[in-house]
Amino acid sequence: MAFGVEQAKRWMSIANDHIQQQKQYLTELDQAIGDGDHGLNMARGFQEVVEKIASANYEDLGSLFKDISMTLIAKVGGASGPLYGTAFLRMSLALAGKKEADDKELIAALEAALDGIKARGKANVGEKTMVDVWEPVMEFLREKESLQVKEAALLAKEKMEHTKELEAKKGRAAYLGKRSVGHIDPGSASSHLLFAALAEALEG
Amino acid sequence: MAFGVEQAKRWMSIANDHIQQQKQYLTELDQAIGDGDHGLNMARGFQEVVEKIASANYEDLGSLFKDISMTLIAKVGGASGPLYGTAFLRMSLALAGKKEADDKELIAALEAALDGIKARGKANVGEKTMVDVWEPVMEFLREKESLQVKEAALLAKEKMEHTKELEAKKGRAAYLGKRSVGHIDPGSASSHLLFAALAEALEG
Amino acid sequence: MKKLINDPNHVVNDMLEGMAAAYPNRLRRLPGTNVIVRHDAPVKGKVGVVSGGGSGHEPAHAGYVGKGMLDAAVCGEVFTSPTPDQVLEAIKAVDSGKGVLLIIKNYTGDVMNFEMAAELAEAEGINVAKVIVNDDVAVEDSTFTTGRRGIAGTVFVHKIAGALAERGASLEEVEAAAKKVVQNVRSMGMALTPCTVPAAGKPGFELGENEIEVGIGIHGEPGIEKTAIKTADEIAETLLNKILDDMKLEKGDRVAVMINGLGATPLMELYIVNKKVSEMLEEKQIRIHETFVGEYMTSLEMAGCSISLLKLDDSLIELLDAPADTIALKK
Amino acid sequence: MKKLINDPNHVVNDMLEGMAAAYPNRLRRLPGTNVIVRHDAPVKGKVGVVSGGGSGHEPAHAGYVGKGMLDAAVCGEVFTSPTPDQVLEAIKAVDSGKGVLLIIKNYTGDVMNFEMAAELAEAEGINVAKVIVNDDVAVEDSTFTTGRRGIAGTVFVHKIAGALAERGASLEEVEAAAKKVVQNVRSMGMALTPCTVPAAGKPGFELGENEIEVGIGIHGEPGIEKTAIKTADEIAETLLNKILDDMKLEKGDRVAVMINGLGATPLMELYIVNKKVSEMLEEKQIRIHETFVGEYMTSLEMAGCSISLLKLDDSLIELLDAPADTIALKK
Ligand SMILES: Nc1ncnc2c1ncn2[C@@H]1O[C@H](COP(=O)(O)OP(=O)(O)O)[C@@H](O)[C@H]1O
Ligand SMILES: Nc1ncnc2c1ncn2[C@@H]1O[C@H](COP(=O)(O)OP(=O)(O)O)[C@@H](O)[C@H]1O
Ligand SMILES: [Mg+2]
Ligand SMILES: [Mg+2]
Ligand SMILES: [Mg+2]
Ligand SMILES: [Mg+2]
Repeated sequence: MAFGVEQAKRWMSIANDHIQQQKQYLTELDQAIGDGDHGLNMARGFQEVVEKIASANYEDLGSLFKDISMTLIAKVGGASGPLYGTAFLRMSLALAGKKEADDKELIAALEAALDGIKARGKANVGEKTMVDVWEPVMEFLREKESLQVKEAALLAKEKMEHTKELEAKKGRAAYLGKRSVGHIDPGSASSHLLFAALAEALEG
Repeated sequence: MAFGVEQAKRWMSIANDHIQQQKQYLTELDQAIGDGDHGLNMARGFQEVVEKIASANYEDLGSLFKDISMTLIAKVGGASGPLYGTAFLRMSLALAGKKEADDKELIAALEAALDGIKARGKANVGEKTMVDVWEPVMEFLREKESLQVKEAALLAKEKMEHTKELEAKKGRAAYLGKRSVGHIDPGSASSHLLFAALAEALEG
Repeated sequence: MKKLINDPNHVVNDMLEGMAAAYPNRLRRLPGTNVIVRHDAPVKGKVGVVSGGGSGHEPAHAGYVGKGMLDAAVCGEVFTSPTPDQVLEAIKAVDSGKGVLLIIKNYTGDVMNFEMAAELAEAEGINVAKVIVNDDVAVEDSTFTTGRRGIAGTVFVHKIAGALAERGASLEEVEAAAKKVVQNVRSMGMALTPCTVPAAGKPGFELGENEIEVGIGIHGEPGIEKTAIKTADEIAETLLNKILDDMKLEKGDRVAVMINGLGATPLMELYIVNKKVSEMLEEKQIRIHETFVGEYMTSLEMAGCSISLLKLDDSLIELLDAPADTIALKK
Repeated sequence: MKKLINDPNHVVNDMLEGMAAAYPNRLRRLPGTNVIVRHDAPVKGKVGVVSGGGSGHEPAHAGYVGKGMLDAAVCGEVFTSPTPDQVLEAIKAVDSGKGVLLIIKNYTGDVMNFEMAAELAEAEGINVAKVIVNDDVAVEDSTFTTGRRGIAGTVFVHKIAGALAERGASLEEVEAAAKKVVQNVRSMGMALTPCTVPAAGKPGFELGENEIEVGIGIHGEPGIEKTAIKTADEIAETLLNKILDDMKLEKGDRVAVMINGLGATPLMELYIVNKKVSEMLEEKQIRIHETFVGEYMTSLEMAGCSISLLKLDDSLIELLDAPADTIALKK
């Protein structure tokens, strides 16, 4: 499966569509156990991303993901801004100079993104954050060694739903303690949207 | 009809009963076109009045009404405090030294009370204040030259209801302009209670 | 009704105790009264400046007691004018022999109670002057009616009369300065929500999710007109235009601006209102000497705001800029 | 949602314009940013002190920009941490060569964004130190979790770090003083009503007519526990006892007290809360050096309050008492 600048742009564009559509839903998830801005943050950031990358021409994936990263860092704010910003920054480093990435290279780049999220947020699996989606999804892809993006998206969905059962230990929901149980983590939901968009961009 | 210290005390006690019962109603009237404290003000003041005069012995009506007046002035506040306070102060002057008042004397004292209200508040008939009850009631009693208190109380009720149709020119309701039409003036309502209590104290 | 209170009938007392406990070096509560005075009252050689009214307008009026503003504030029950005996205690506590100015907001109750107190004080040989503030342009002005209300513009009267009194001016001078402020200050307010007098237990009026009251006072009473909700810009325009119609300012005139929150309005929204107000004044080439944004004269937990404009000249500017050291206004 | 706003998506910009227009002699907005700096920034020979966070906490943080407190405040979207590029602009604008202290409230987002900015600033050769405020005892403290939140006690950090910076102290000294405040300040809050983020359009949670949230933060999120409404005395007791459990004060210890309104609470109610707080402290023979009652760190139009206690020693007292000239805090 070829993953070049065009595919990457399509990924972002589909991701943005999902996020704009689910803006209210993401915000409601965040109102339940956070501060009710996750949908607003993500919608603001990804809208800027698609506008930014639409007009520009990119020689390689690295420079495209650099722009995506910088835009997210500067526009999202909150916790998700630095986290997703760092994720895409790590992807841009992993894909620097590459016009196209094969399965292995893209998986490695996504792996770097996960490492970035964990380095920035210092969260581990089970703490009710986006890591609870990213980590099992990357485990799956790492094992498969091929970009089974549809299965990855389904797994992301399942893991997102699983965050309902967790008690938050990191992020804003941690302040709620046990009251955080029973609600889906908003960042896990937006992470699911990213994996779903990737699947659609590559296979849809 | 004999009107002595006992009758006067009974008047206040019945008036207080009415006011405590109608506290909420008076406050609601004041919420509609004023600031929602008339029932609270009157209830606070008359409660103090009955407590104050219950224990004391009075040689004459003048000293009783002086105490009533001073208590109202110090406890009611708002517009109604100085108005009723001045009314009873004028009564105390009119009845100074008298152990009992006959019809003519009591009517003259009530007339003095009305003069006090008008001097203090500078309101005339038709401006949607307690004067719209007091003035016609006193006209009636003045004409009859006898204490037809039941009829006076009925007239007070009618005149109180009539204030509904007036546009306020004095007092807090004046700020509402035309929006004050359609509501009974709270001070007229409390004035009606005073005349009703007087009738009950003397005839009930 | 959800409030941070104990007994609805004792809110004023509880508040005054909490206030006196918070500022022992600034304020004293006169024992057995609801009067708050400067800790160093009476101040020698200084005209006493006394204001007050119903409670529920905090920080007005006790928040303005201190150097350069009020010597005493008389605190009535919630939205109820204080009684003459209380006002008299305040007058006596602050009079140093130079006389006392009463700053009264134009409400029948306040005017009558303060007047009765003035009469009692005069009878005790104290020189008393009165100034009645009626800055609210929402209400039609007329000598045949109660006339205009006093609202947030009153704080400018406190500031300027207080500053002049602090300099040792005579009662006549302080009174004249206060009257000059009254002649030059105009205000108008609006509400997004009503408020609830604790002892009444329910709101003074009701407003739909898309309604506002325009021309509101500060006692939880309905305004002049109920209208549909508008943008902050439109609301600022409505209020400011009504004020400007009444004031007739000219290019180059200098003003002080107050954007006053009524109790529950986030400061954020007051700044948003000020954005439009400052733009409009700039467009009209009216010079803003100073802007006050915050809660100066509230109406319990009412959401909404009022705008006040004070037209300034050199002497008013000097007094407005003079030092003040009170809880709610420091310079 | 009824608010005095124009477009819900532009409230922060509108607010900052209105604020800059109100205080042209005090503040400047850095062009193209949501950063408010002292009009005279960078101040020569002085460590820069920068704070910030999401908007909606007004007067925090821009209200504390000025002599003796902050050099800059970085204003994020409502309840959303500002981004690193904005924080970087603030750092660059206030650095006079002596370095910059970042005062960060302990939220994952704030910490990460400010840290990223610090890294960028260091890369540009600016010396940056950070202090993370976590005064909220409602949340269990643990190194395995996010830890405690920073709430109203942060204002004491601004005051004391700012006072020391104003005296020309080094970055290390200013940082140490700020950390000392963090170690000695504890807070806890409660809410009577939720609040509504303008762009979200509906309240963050719901509360029945007889319910309150205890252990609330300042971002419209639910608290630790929902309970039945209680009296002001009981609520004060709950909050203060939780704070005292954590602080372990002794007889004769000196404290500063802050009774902070969350946005829609009438000042009257805050004084009523202070009545109980001052009584309890007196009973425990803890000496109150100063009491702050008002809105210092709000949560839009949330009704409720927080209580903060800062344990003082001579050096903290000196810095707390030092002059400050900001919009929201003057000394
Ligand atoms: N330390 C962390 N590590 C990983 N993800 C985190 C961390 N903290 C928060 N998150 C994610 O960020 C999401 C919240 O993002 P958002 O609402 O935009 O920011 P904020 O919490 O600052 O308001 C959470 O749902 C969670 O998935
Ligand atoms: N100038 C006046 N003359 C006569 N009565 C008046 C005058 N102003 C007000 N009142 C009466 O006082 C009543 C209101 O009393 P109250 O609510 O206790 O005081 P306030 O208006 O100060 O809150 C009005 O309903 C009216 O009858
Ligand atoms: Mg959030
Ligand atoms: Mg009334
Ligand atoms: Mg009243
Ligand atoms: Mg946020």
